[in-house]
Amino acid sequence: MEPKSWIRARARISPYEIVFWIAAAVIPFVFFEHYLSLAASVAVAALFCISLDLILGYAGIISLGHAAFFGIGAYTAGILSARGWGEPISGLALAAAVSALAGYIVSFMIVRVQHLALLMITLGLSFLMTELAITFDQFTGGSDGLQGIDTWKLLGIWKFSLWGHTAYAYAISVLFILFLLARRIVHSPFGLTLEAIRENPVRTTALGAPNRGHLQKIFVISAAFAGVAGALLAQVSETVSPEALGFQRSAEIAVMLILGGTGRLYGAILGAIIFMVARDQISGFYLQYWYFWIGLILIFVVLFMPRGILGGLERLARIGRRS
Amino acid sequence: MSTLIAVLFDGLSYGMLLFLLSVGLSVTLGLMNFTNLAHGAFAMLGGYVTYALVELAGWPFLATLPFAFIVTAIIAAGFEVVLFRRIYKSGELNQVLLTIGVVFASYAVAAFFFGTVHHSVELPGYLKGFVEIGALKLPSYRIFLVVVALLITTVLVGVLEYTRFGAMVRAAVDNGKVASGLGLNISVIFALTFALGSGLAGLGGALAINILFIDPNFGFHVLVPVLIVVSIGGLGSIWGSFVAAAALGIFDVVGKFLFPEVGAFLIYLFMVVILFFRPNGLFARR
Amino acid sequence: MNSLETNNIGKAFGKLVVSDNVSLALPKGARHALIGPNGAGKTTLINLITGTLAPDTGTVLLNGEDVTRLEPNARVKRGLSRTFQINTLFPQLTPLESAVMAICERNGTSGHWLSGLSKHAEGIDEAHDLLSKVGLGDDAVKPTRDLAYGQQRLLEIALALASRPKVLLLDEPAAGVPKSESAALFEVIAALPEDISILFIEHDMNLVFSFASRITVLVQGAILTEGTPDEIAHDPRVREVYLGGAHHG
Amino acid sequence: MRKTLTAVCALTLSLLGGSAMAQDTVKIGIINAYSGQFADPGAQLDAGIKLYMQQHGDEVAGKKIEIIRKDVGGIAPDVAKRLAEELVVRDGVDILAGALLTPNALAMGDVSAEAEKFMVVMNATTPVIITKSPYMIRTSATASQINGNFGAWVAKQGVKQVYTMVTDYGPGIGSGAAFEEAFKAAGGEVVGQDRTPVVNPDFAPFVQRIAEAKPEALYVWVPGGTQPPALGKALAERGITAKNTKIYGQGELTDDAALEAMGETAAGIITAYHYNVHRDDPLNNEFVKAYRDANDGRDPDIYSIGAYDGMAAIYKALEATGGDASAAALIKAAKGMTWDSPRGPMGIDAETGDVVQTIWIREVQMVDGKPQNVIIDQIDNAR
Repeated sequence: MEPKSWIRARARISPYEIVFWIAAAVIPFVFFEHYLSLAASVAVAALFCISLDLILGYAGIISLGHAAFFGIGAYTAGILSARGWGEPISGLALAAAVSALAGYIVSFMIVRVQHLALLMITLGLSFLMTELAITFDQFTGGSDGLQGIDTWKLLGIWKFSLWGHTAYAYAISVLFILFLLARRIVHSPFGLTLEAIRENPVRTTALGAPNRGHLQKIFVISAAFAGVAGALLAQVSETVSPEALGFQRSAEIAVMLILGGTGRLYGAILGAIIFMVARDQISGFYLQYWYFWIGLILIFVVLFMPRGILGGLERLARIGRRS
Repeated sequence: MSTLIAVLFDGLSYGMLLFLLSVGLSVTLGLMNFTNLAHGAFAMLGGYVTYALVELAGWPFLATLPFAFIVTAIIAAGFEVVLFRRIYKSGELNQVLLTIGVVFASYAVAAFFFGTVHHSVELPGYLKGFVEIGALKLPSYRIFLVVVALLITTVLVGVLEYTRFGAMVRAAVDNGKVASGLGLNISVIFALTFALGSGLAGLGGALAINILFIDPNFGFHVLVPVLIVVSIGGLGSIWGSFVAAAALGIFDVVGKFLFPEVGAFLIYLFMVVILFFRPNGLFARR
Repeated sequence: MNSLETNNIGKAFGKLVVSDNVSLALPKGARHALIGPNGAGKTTLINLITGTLAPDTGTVLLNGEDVTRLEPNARVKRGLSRTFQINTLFPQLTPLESAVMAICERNGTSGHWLSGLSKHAEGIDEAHDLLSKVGLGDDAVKPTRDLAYGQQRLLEIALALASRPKVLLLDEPAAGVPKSESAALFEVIAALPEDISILFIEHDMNLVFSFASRITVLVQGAILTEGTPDEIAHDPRVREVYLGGAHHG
Repeated sequence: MRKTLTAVCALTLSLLGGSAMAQDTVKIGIINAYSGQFADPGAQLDAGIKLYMQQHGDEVAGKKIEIIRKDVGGIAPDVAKRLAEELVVRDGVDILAGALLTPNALAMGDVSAEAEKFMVVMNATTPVIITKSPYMIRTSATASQINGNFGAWVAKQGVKQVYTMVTDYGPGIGSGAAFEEAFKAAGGEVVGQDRTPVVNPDFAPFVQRIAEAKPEALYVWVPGGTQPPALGKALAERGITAKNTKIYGQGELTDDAALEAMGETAAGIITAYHYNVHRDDPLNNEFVKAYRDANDGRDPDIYSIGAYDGMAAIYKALEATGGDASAAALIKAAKGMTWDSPRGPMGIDAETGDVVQTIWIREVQMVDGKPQNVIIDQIDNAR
C-alpha cells in the first residue's frame, strides 16, 4: 500500500465508530431513560479512563494514583461553584488548568521512576492529596465533603435536574469532544513518539528524543483530562468528598482500563461501560456479595482475553474474518 | 526517658507486624517477579484459620499458628497451579487485574462465611497485659511479635541463602532456562516458593488479628502498608523488608507521638521521598 | 576539524577499567573500524561517545564542539547517531512508523500533538524512501516483530540514518545475520553516503578489511594500535591478541 | 429543542406512572453500605429494618410497604446522590431512608429536597444534615445531642481538666467539639487535643502521649467496629485505667468487644449513649431477644436501633396520614411525634425534625466478675 494512504488509513474514522457514538447519544435517552444518571457517571468514568489510557496505554506510565488529578479537578470546579460561580463550562476549563498545573509539578517526579517505584509513588501522592483535602477543611469541607455546590443551567438554558437529561447530554458531549481530542493526539506525531517511547525508550533516546520531556507533556495532558472528568462529576452530582482523590478510585479506574484493553481509547470507554453497568446490575441482585462476581469477571478476562475485552473482541473478529 | 523507650518499642513492634505481613510478598513479588496484590487475601485466610480454630474449635492460640501457615500455603499452592502460573509471563497489568479479582472474590467469600463483623481471638494469659521493667511498661503481645519476627527472619534468611532449596529458587528465578536444563523442576519450585510466601502471609494475618482484627476487608486494608514495606525494603530482600518495616513502624509511631497533627502524612511522604531517590528500594537484590 | 574526537577518555567501574585513555579521531568521511577481542570495551566506548555512560576522564568532541556533558539525545541533535549490537527496535510499530517517528524527532515535529500524522507528508515520503534504500520498501507496513532478523538489522541502520547523522556509530551491524542475508547488508553499508563519518565495531573481518580505511585495535579498554588495514593485518601484536587466542568467531 | 421535548414527555409519563403506583404500595428506597469498609454497620442497620417489618408486617394504613435496597459501597456522596436519583426516577420510591454515613446523607438530602420525598436518616449523626431537606427526620442521634450534654454532665461532676482524643473525620471532630464546647461553658479546661487517623490506626503513639501528659480526665471518641477494642487494648497494655485517669467517651468506647478486650481494666470508664443493649426494660428485652433470634445471636447496636426506630417513624407517620406518602403529609405527621422505643422514650422535634431522646450515662462496673455498662444517670428529652 502507498505509505501516505496507509498512515491516513491508520487514523481514519471507521463506520463502527460513527455507529457507536450515535448509539451512545441516542440509546440512553430513548431506551434507558431511567438510567440517565448512571449513564452520566459512566461517561465520566470513561473520560477518566481515557485520561489514564493516554499515559498507561500510549506512553507506558503506570499509575495507581491518577484520582489525585480527578479529585483536584473535582475540587476546583466544586469550590468555584460553592463560592458563587456555578457556570459549568468555565468550571471545566479552570479545573483542566489547575489539574494540568498539578500534573506538571508531579510530572518531574513521575518520569524519573518506573515499575513498582512508580506505582508506589503515584499511590503515595494520591494518599497525600486525600490527607490534604481532609486537613484543609475550610476550603474543602473536610471529610464530610464540600457543601453548597450549585451548578448553573447549562449554557443558561438547561437545568440540571434529578432526571439526568441535562447531566447525560452534558457528560456525553464533553466525553465526545475530549475523545476526539485524545484521538487526534494519539494519531499525531507526538502520539507516535509516545508509542515508540513505550516500546523502547533506549531507541527513542538514540534517535534524539527527549523522552522525559515527551512523557511530561502527555502526563500534563492526561492530568487535565482527569481534571475535567472530576469537574464533570462534581458539577453533575453537586458533591465532592476526599474519596474523589483516593486510592480506591485510582485502582478502580485502572481495573476498568485494563479490563477494556489499554492503548485503544475505545478499550477505556468499553471498560468503563462494562464495569459500571455490571456493578450496578450485579449489586442489584447480590447486594452484599457482588464483589464475588466482579472478581470472577476480572479473573475470566485475564485468563481468556489477556489484551482486555476489546483486544479479545478484535481477536475474535480476526479469526472470524479468516474463516 | 522510659516514655521514649516505650514509644520506640511500640514503633518497632508495629514495624514487626508490618514485616510479618509483608515478608511473604517480598518473596513472591521480589523473587518470582509476580505482582501479587492478592497477598493480603492470603493473610486474611490465615487470620480466619486462626480465628476459626481458637474461637470455634477451642484451640490455644499458639497451636493454631502453624496451621495458619500450612493451610494458607496449601490453598495458595492450589491457586498457583490453577490460576497464577498461567500469567507469570502476561505482564504486570494482567497480574494486577487477576490478583485484584481474587481479592474481590475473597472479600465476598469471607463475608459469606464469617459475616461482615470484625473478629478477634482470645489470647492466653501470658500474652495479655504488659510486662513491667522498672518504670517501663511493655505490652506482652508486642514483645511476642518482635520475637516471632526475629525468628522468622533468621529462618527465612537461612532457608533462602544457605539451603539447597534456596539455591534452587534463586537459580530458577535468575534463569529459568538454565535451571531447567540442570534438571530442576521449575514449576514445582515456583509453586513451593509461592506457597512459602503466601504461608508467611497467612502466619502474618494470624498474628495481626490481635492488633488489626480481622474482617472481610482485611485483604484490601493491609495491601497498601505491605506494598510500602516491600517497595521501600527492596524487592526480594528479606533483610530489606525487615529493616524497612522496622524503620517505617518507628517512623510512623514516633512521628505520630511527636507531631500527631501531621502523622498520617509522614508515612506517605517518607515513602515518596525514599522511592524517588532509591527507586529500587533501600536494599535492592539486583 | 575532525567529525569526532575522543581525548584520553577513561571509565572504570570500581577496579575494573573498561576504558583506558582512549583517543580517537575521525576526519570527515572516515571509515574507521574498531576491533578487539570480546570484553575489550568496544561497546563501552560507543556508550561513552553517545553519552549513555558518563566518562570519568577525558572529553568527546563532535565537529569540534565539546559534548562530554550533553545528554545522549542532545548529541543526536548535533549529528551523532548509532545502531545497536542487539536489535533495539519498536516491536509493535511498523518500520514506516518507526522511521516517521525518527524523522519527526529530527525535524522538530515530534511534539506536535494537534496535527494528524498524515499531514506530515514529506516526512512519510522521506521515511519510505529511506526504507526503500535499505530494501525494506515492500515490508514497510508490517509490524517490526514479524520481520526477518536480517531485515531488522537493516531497520537498525535505516533508523540511525533517519536522524541525518554526520557521525554514525555502527555496533556490529552484521552480528547474527545469516550468510544468506549478509550480502544485502554489506551492500547497504557500502552505499552509505560518503560525507558521513563512520565508526564501526565488527567481528566479520571480511567486512572490516573491505570497508575500513583505518582500524583501531582495542584490548582491555586501551588502544593497542591504530593503522591502515594493511598495517593492522601485518602487525604481529594484533595477530597475537586478536587472532591468536581470543577470537571467537 | 427536540431533546427538551422528549424530556418533558418523559417527565409527564413518569409522573403519571408514579402516581398510579402510589395507590397501593409505598416504596421505601434504602441507601446503605452493604459492601466494603462499612458493610458491618450497614448489615446491622439492615437487620433493624428487617426486624421491624417482621414484627409489624408489610402493610400500613392499607398500603403495602416495599423496600428497595441500594449499595453505596462506602463513603461516596456522588454515588449516593445518583442512587437516590435513580430510586426516585427509576423505581418511583416515595421515601428515602438509610443514610449510614454523613457525606452520603448530605447528598441524599439534596435529592429529598429537590424531588420532595420524605427522608429518614437512620444513622448519620452530623447535626447539619437535617437542614439539607425540609422533608427529613432523623431517628439515630446527633453528635452534639450526646456529647454536648455529656460535656456539661462531666463538668458537673467536678472535673476541671480534660484531654480529648477523637477520630480525625467529621463525626469524631463534631463530637469532640460539642463535648469541649459544653465542658468549657461549664467552667472546664481542655488541656490537650489529639486526632487519630480514620483507617487502620495504631493507637500506641496516642496512648503514649496521654501517658506522658497525665491528664486528670480523658475524653475519647472513636467509631464503632474495630477501633474501640483496639483502643481498649492499647490503654490496658499501657496501664491507663480509670484508676489513674478518669476516662469518658461516647458509648462505642465500651461496647462489648471493647469490654472483652480490656477486661477488668475497663472498670470505671464512663460513657454516654442513646442506646444500651443490656438495659433491663420489657420493651428492650423483647427487642433484643427477637433481634438475636433473627441474627444468629448477635446483639443489636445503635445502627440496628436507628433503623428500627426509623421504620417505626415511617409506619407511624403513614398511619397518621392514612397512607398518604407525599412528603408534605409525612413530614407534617412525623414532626412532634413521640413513642416508646427499646432505647427509651423518644420523639421527633416539631421544629427541626431531629431526634429527641434520653441520653444514658453509664459506668463500667464489674457484675458477676464481668465488666458491664451500668446506667448511673440519665438526661431526659435531650436535643
